[in-house]
Amino acid sequence: MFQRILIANRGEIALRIIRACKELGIETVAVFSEADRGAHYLELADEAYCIGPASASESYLKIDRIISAAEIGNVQAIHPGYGFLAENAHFAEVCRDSQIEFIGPSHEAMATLGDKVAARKIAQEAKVPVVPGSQGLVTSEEEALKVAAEIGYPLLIKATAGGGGKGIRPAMNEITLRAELKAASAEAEKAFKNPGVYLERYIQKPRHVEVQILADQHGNAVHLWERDCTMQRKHQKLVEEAPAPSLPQSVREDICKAAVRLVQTANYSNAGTCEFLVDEDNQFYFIEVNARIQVEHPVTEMVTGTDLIKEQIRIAAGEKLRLTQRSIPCNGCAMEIRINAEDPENDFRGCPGAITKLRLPGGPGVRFDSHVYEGYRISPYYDSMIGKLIVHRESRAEAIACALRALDEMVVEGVKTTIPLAKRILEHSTFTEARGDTGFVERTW
Amino acid sequence: MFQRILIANRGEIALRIIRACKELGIETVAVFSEADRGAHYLELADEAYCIGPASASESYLKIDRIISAAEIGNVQAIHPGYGFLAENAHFAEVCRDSQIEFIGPSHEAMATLGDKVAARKIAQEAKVPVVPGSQGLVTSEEEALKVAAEIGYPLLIKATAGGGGKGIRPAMNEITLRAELKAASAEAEKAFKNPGVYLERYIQKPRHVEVQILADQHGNAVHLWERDCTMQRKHQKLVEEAPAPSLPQSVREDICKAAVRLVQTANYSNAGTCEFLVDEDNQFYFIEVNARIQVEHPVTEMVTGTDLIKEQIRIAAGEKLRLTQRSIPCNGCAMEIRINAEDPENDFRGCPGAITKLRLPGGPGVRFDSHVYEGYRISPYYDSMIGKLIVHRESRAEAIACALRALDEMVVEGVKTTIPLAKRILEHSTFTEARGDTGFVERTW
Amino acid sequence: MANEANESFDLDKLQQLVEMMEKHDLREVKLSKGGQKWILRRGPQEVVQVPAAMNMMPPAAMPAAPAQAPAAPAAEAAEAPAADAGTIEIVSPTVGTFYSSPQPGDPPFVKVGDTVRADTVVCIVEAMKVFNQIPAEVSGTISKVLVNDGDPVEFGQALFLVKPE
Amino acid sequence: MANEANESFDLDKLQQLVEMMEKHDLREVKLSKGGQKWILRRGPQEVVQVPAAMNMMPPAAMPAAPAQAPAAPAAEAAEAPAADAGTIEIVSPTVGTFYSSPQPGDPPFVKVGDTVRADTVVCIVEAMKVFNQIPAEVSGTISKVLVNDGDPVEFGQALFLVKPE
Repeated sequence: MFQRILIANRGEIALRIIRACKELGIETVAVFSEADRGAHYLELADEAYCIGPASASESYLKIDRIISAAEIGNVQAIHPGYGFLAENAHFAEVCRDSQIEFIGPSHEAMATLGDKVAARKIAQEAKVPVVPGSQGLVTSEEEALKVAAEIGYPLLIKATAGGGGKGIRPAMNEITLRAELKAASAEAEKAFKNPGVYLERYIQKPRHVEVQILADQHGNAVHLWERDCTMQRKHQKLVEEAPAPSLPQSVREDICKAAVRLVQTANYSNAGTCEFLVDEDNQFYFIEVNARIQVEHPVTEMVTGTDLIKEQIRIAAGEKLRLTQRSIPCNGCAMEIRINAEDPENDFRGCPGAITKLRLPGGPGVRFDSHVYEGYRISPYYDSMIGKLIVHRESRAEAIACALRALDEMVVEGVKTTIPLAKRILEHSTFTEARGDTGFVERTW
Repeated sequence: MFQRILIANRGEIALRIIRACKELGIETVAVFSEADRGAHYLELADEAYCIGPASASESYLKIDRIISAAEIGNVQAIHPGYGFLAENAHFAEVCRDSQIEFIGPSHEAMATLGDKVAARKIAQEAKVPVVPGSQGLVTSEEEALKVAAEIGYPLLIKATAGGGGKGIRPAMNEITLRAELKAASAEAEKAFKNPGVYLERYIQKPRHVEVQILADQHGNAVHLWERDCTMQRKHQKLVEEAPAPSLPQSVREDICKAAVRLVQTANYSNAGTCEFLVDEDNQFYFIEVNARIQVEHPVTEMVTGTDLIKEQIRIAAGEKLRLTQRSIPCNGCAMEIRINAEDPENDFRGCPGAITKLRLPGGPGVRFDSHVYEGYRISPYYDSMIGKLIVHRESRAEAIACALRALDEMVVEGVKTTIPLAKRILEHSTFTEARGDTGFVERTW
Repeated sequence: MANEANESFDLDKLQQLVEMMEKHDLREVKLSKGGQKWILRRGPQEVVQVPAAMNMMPPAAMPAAPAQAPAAPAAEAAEAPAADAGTIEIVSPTVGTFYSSPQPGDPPFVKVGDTVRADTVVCIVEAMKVFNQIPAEVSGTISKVLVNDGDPVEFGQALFLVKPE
Repeated sequence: MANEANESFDLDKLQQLVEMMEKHDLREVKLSKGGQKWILRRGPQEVVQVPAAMNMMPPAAMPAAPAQAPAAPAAEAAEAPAADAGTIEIVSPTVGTFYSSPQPGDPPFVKVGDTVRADTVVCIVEAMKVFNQIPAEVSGTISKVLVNDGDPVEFGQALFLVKPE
């Protein structure tokens, strides 16, 4: 096992990793930008090094400075957390070239799964359903119509160079397909300097379901059941829960097994998440793998009674999985509510500033993961999440009630937060009856 | 089920009950003394009534004022919490005479178990071992010697009117017994105006083990396993944990079954705790029943996954137990560390005053139950407990590590606390190796 | 309430005092300062009384409201200004239901403009079926009735304003 | 550090400024006030530079110590007083290992009393096997060497004190 780990991240997840290491008796080396100097969580690390100015590109994304901090800090491994360099295969490779273990998958697996087309191929190889679509680009109208006939309408015309919801046009039937195809290609040329487009079935009113997996370096892989992250706004998750409500048990088991097949086919190790879309007929389609620990990992920790960060470290240290599939329960219901310093009145713009007053929720069923405190100054340089409220109760109804009473207990002054929106979601019948789709929040508020 | 409950208590436990009620959709009426006016937890109740000045005897112990608050508050039941009127059989009776359900056992059972001699009789009836001793008072030296020969040395001469460690003399053999007997009786006469003394075996280096039970009003009773509360100072518990370490599985099961037999024999209902002493040979002896919820109940909640306050309310509402003995697990290890505003340098005197800075622990495995916050003023009128840190991890070693890292995260300024003592206990080999007895803390610090 | 905040150093004083008493195990302390008087006693049945101030207690807020009031030990109330300059409050000695008249339909014990003596019964506060007759404990003229017949009242809640003689 | 705490209203100013920039989508703001200068830029590669102040940054505390410093955006360092009146600090441009001489055993690049020009190499900071030669970036006389050969140094940590010409 490692004696000393560097944490190449900041804020909530840096603190989360420090906590896991302290419980494992592992020393920690933190790195920080000048914007984070003096943050309380840095006091909890055994060492802390300033690696650059506030701008992430000059600090938390600066590979050479992180590696040399690891060298003077004399660590055996680096935990990247999420975001920043967590899914940067090059960084993972540089770490290992420097004889420092990267706590995550092999850079080869990371690189492969990071590539849309390659990941889709692996999924198909593993007999995991993907969103029906053209094999690669469609070059002619005839081809497009032929493919469209196979995958069926409605469908989406997607720019291969697009992403983040950009460069996408729906086609409801042959006529619109004909009309849109050229336009889409021209638009793609203009926007991305690449006219390439492909076709994909348009999944209507989908739910977002993802499966947490753990795989060791000895070929063993297990799933830790699924999470539902359907409550999102502009692809930003707001509320996550486990188990996924309104998902038939047989589908739950199929989707979880599919995720295990996929990561084994990809020779993936460490913690990871397979993301799926689930349509109104409970058909599921693989989207992508998140090759890192995720913000919402505590939801899975609560229902399975595991500590995913500790497992990540054990796996990276070469240990065999301690968990067998049959030994992993899914007890009760857990939910995570992300609390961001954002102004709902002002299109959810970030609200940097000092927290002048803070009262945290507590009591049974409540876990709160946060690096902030009264007097903490939220810097404008990084993401706006100031904390995660995690609740765990016997039933979904009790979990919702627990989350609401915990939010009632919370007081945050000095900055605007998403707490009011979270309450509205938790109280809305569409949520309590689990009838929502990924568009619900944007349509409703 | 009740629609509205009055909470006849303050501070941490009042907040705990409010939280349970909110999750059950039950409205709460809080009462408060002028010393507690403006406390944050009162904002979380649906109504709050001032019932008197700071002095408990004029407020929280004032039965008529609490009942009339219940009447104008229009509640169907009263939860007494712990301390104050929680084990006052008269109060329980007055509540029920006023058509307000008292959330606790019948006042008859409470009265019986409140009487040392009666409780001992019931225990013997239920075939639950009690500390060997004389049946009632010993009146002559001959009788004393005869009884002593049966129960064996060393033994204790106890004044029947004594209590709280007062009026007790050890006798190591016949000679000292002869010598001490008259002296003890004379002392008792002088101190308590009652010369009556009885004999009891002197249990050396005992551990304090207690069993949590739940019984409904339909004759069903279950145990929720045991807690070890051996870490105490002047009969004040400092650290509690479940399961009891260093107790053979067969003894665990025997002691838990004994507790169930005892409460069933006493026609006891609602939540309760049977306290035992366990000697170096793992023999256990019944001491007393606590006919209320206890400060350390969260430890049991964590390992069994139950909410004891909710169960208390359901039972008082006449519901049948939802739990069957076989369905009650004991997962992992949970510990509670009581954090008191006391000055260890000054014989643990209470430290009233304002909390000028407060940072709470968080993250996985951590639950924090407290009514205080930055700026809260600890009044000199009530007990000095400002919070309870509860940790729950897979193993005892991890629970200890988790508790220590959580205490490291805590910052309390403005008042002195028992946090430093708690850390010393958690780090001491006698505790980590579970070799302690109830005298350990006082002998060591 | 605002000026209480400013005067909160008095709370610290009280705090110090109580701690001093604990430390040196004092049984009793009496202080008088300007119009107010503090009597603190420790031991078996410790009480904090604020005789001079008792009648000047601010109206105890109704449900939920008390929460907004600042946390403070009893004596702090001594700081609170009378709701109405030059008047004194008659406060409820217990929690219960307020009745303005002996029987439903009867005329009220007192109305605005009536003069009262210390022993004049001004209302009834019912607690647990016991009908407590509340004396004015001050002589003067009723200038305001602060609660309605049948209202629930808290301990220390103001019931009447009296313009003293 | 104490006086920073007192001057914390300046932090609020910076905060306001940053928010103002965001609100009105300003790309750049330059302020000079007394001896200090703020340049703030927003957009694609947003950076906060404090040229006048950069060399006046306080020595970045070693392990654990940084935590004691107050939380503050970079520009806050502008407030920090120079470790030594009338001197300027040469700070490390990266995190790594400090070497005072070109080779083990060689004489150091500079010692106290030496005069340096902006381009004078004063030391090496090794990061990832790369030996970065650090120029003085100021002309004057070395008045103090703040770290020892082989010490680990942070970004922004003071290495030398220079008395400017």
